[in-house]
Amino acid sequence: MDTSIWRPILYLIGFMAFAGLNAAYLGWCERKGAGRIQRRTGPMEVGFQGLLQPLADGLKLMSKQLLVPTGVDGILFRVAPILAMIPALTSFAVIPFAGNIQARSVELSVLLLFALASIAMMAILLGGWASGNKYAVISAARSVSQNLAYEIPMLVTVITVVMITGSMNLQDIAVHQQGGFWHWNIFALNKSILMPISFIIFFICSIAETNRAPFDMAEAESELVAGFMTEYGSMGFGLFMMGEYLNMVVGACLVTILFLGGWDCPFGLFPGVWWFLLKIYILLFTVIWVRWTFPRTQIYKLLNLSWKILIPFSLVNLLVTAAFIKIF
Amino acid sequence: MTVPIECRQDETFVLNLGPQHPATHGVLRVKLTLDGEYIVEAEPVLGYIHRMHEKMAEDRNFAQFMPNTARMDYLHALAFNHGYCLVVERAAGIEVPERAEYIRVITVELNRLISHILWWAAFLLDLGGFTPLLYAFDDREQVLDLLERVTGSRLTYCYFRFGGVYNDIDDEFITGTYAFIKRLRSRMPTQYHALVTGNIILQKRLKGIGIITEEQSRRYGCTGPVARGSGINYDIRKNEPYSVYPEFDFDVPVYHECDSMARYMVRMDEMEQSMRIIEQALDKLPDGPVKAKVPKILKPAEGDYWASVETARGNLGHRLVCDGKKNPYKLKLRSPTFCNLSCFAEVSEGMLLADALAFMGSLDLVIPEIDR
Amino acid sequence: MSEYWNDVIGGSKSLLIGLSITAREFFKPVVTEQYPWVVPEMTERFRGHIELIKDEKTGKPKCIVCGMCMRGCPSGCISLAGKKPEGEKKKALTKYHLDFTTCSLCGTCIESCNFGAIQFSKDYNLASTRKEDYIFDLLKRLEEQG
Amino acid sequence: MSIVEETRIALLEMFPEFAAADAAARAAADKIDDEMETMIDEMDSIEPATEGDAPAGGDDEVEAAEPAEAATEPVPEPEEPEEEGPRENGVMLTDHAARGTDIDVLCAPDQVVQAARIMDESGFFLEAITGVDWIKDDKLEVIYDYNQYGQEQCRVVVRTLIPRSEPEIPTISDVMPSANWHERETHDFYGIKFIGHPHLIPILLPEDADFHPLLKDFKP
Repeated sequence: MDTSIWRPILYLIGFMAFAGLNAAYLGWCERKGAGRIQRRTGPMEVGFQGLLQPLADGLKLMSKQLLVPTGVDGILFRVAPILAMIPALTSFAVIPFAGNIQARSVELSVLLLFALASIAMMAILLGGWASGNKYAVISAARSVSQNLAYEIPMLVTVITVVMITGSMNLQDIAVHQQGGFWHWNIFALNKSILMPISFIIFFICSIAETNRAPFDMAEAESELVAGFMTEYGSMGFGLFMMGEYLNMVVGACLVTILFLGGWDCPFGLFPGVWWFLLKIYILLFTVIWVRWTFPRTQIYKLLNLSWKILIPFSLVNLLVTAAFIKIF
Repeated sequence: MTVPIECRQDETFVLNLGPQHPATHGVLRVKLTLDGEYIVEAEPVLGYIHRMHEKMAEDRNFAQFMPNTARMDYLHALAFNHGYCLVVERAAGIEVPERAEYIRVITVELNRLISHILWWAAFLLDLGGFTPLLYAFDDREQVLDLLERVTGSRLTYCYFRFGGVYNDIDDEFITGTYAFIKRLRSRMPTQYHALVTGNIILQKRLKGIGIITEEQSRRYGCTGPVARGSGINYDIRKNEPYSVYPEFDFDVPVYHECDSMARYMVRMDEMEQSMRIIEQALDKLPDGPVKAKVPKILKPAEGDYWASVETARGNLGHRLVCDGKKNPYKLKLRSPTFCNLSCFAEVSEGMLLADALAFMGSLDLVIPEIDR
Repeated sequence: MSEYWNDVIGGSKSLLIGLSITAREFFKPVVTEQYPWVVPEMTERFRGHIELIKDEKTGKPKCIVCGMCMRGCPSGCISLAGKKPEGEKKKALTKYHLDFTTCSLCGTCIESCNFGAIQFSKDYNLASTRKEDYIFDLLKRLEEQG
Repeated sequence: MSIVEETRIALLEMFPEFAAADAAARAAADKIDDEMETMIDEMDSIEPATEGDAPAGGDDEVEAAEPAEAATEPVPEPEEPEEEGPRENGVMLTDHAARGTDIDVLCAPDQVVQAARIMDESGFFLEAITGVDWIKDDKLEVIYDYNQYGQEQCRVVVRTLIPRSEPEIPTISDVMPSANWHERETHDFYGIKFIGHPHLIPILLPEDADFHPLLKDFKP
């Protein structure tokens, strides 16, 4: 790996651009996707097929004043949206898009990603708390309990993967799965027959972790108005939205690397970054698809799902995998 | 109810849900005292869209009050038309031609159908499902087009007249209605039941939530789908038949679970029954005039009269007190949701905020009708 | 325990069914009308605001200034005036104002008109920021229509 | 026995003087409803005489109500404007097709609680409470509509007259919780004070409203 100072910087700029484009255009994709599912057209007016809509929205948000209501904690209120955005951006530094496209290969990159994901949750907590709004405070409380419940099955599932590959480096994990879809962790039935289920568990958890519907209790517009974002306008709101989409992208990248073989082609042909992008966009589309299909869960039902179904299943999977590794 | 908002000794806090809140479908305000997310006390505060229709009735003559009736329940405006017509016809002794009665039933049932469809859509929106709303609007739009053909308006109909209806229906309306029923029947199992009713998330959110027992339902005077979801077989169309309803074969869906899911199922089944009524009415539609000869200025005899109709939300009663003059001496509107909502405070006690909103959605509130 | 497995397996199945339905809808054509580009046609009975009808023979409004519409209106939004031109028997309409801000489109005026002199117009896309724009001078409108 | 008949007998409990006579009449012979009506009318005339034997009433309010009833009784008589003459307290059957109601009860203001209790015990629910302002007679009429969920139709109207200058009437909200809101609404519109109501603040009118729009002398 090249250790010159320019390489990470160039890569970072590239990833920033990638992240920025994703944050803007995932919103467009979501609106178009929702429109098609609901048999509407979605945005059509600004540019061809509404392609310039994100730009227009961004301009509108930026031209607005960031209102800081009286009675809020000024510093936290301003910091929270930035805090929602930064960890997601930082995460891209360690994600390997292909064998040679990675800003920095960190040995404990899996751990780093989860640490950063927890900071994103802190942003919601702080934003909700600092707003001094009752809806926002309820939302913050919900968000914390939800994240606590979901990180356990998520981490247990990751431990399973780490046990199989024997590394906590995302690059190594992806390399370990090269050579066709039968090598992917999702189909690693020789390691543990429950791997497809742990893929589903991990995917559900990553949706819950990013506060996406049907697990968007923190936002819950019909109950909590807009949850932690109630008091935010202009780019404060914009950053939260971008942070949400970026977290989605990071989640999709993680799922791809941990379970779907990273940049590997299903049939062993032309592995490369395009396979990686294809996989994450399929996953992102699924997330959007899920959001526009289901009603919202209720917070306690969600905790039930986590504690009664996801955690037992992931623990069983962990034990089975450990047994398989020990025996074979 | 009387505890001041400040200086609470316990850990509770007051949350003002509304008057502008996405889940209250209008301008209902609910003062919630919460302990965490648990509701300690709920007090609905009404009157934000109160327009004193009863006073307006006293100032106008009988026919002039007609447009007001549509402005109360904007989702089932024709039933309010119907209820008011019934009470005035009862007072003035007006006979309605049979064809007019059939047209009334057809349009009222179509209106009930879209009222339930829109309730379903809005309820799913409360629960965070957005897509069903658009599917429902797709269907609703078909009916609105049909009703626009005959009544001329799309939401606040003023179609009924004393002794009949404003104008006749045409063949295109009849074929269009048959086509719509066929279409809705084909969409019902997928877009409605498979996508939503069978969904595990919805089932988990509604089952066992918001239980109104049969006794509570009676003590609070609940009617309509709320009562029928509590196991009470009560439908004005059957219990106190009016118009030509006795001539149709339809069932009153009753569920005994008493929870939000039961009320949901009652409404879903009622849509099917409404379609049955419409089909039968269209099949049997007699020929004849659609409006009886009625003097322009009515002067009913002294006395008081009551007439009830079944709206999509329950028993709508009109009490008309006449003193022999050309305007009502007193018109009392008994709106169904006013009574249905009154049980909210008792039932929602101890519920979670999210559940309480699901429960509130299942009551099918139309605020202008509560506030009148 | 069986309930638990029912929830897990039946629940997952219901979710998959839901996803399959929305996926099918995804590939169906859109049903919405692109309003400013596609303008809907109003039905025959559509109730816009009222307008006067011209008498084809004389070219004047059919209205005979009886004032029944004015008296029948529940909200009192019609005001009209007429005077007898010299040498004619009938009154001629000189003013017909509709205060559309209070009109509820009930059709009582049209019903009460025994001469078929007013009808619903088909105008629906009315928008303005000023209240005065909704006090329509229907006589002028009739003249403008030609 | 039809539900209308059962309810009528239950309601007669409020008027013990008729109840005794009614029971006697029923025991004597099976009469059709119309004749019952005439019987009641006859009983009306002998009401003061039978006032003494009021033992049957299941409630202590009966005793309290009796003197009040007797006291208020003569007052409305000369003032009632209805052409069929003044109506006296009692239970009356009405034609459902013509009126929309089946039983019409006129009682003294104090008796409404007892009426509500009887209705509650018979499984009725409260449909509405409203008032009517008879400004010419200087009276306010309070009307309670009861209905039941049974398949047979039976709608009961309980009405009472209170003086306009002192519009007070006991609350029935502790018997029927649904009356809570209906009474608040009636208080809003007519200014009728429901004695003992737990929370008599405006419900539909603004919180600070001190006017009662449905009174006939209300000027906006």
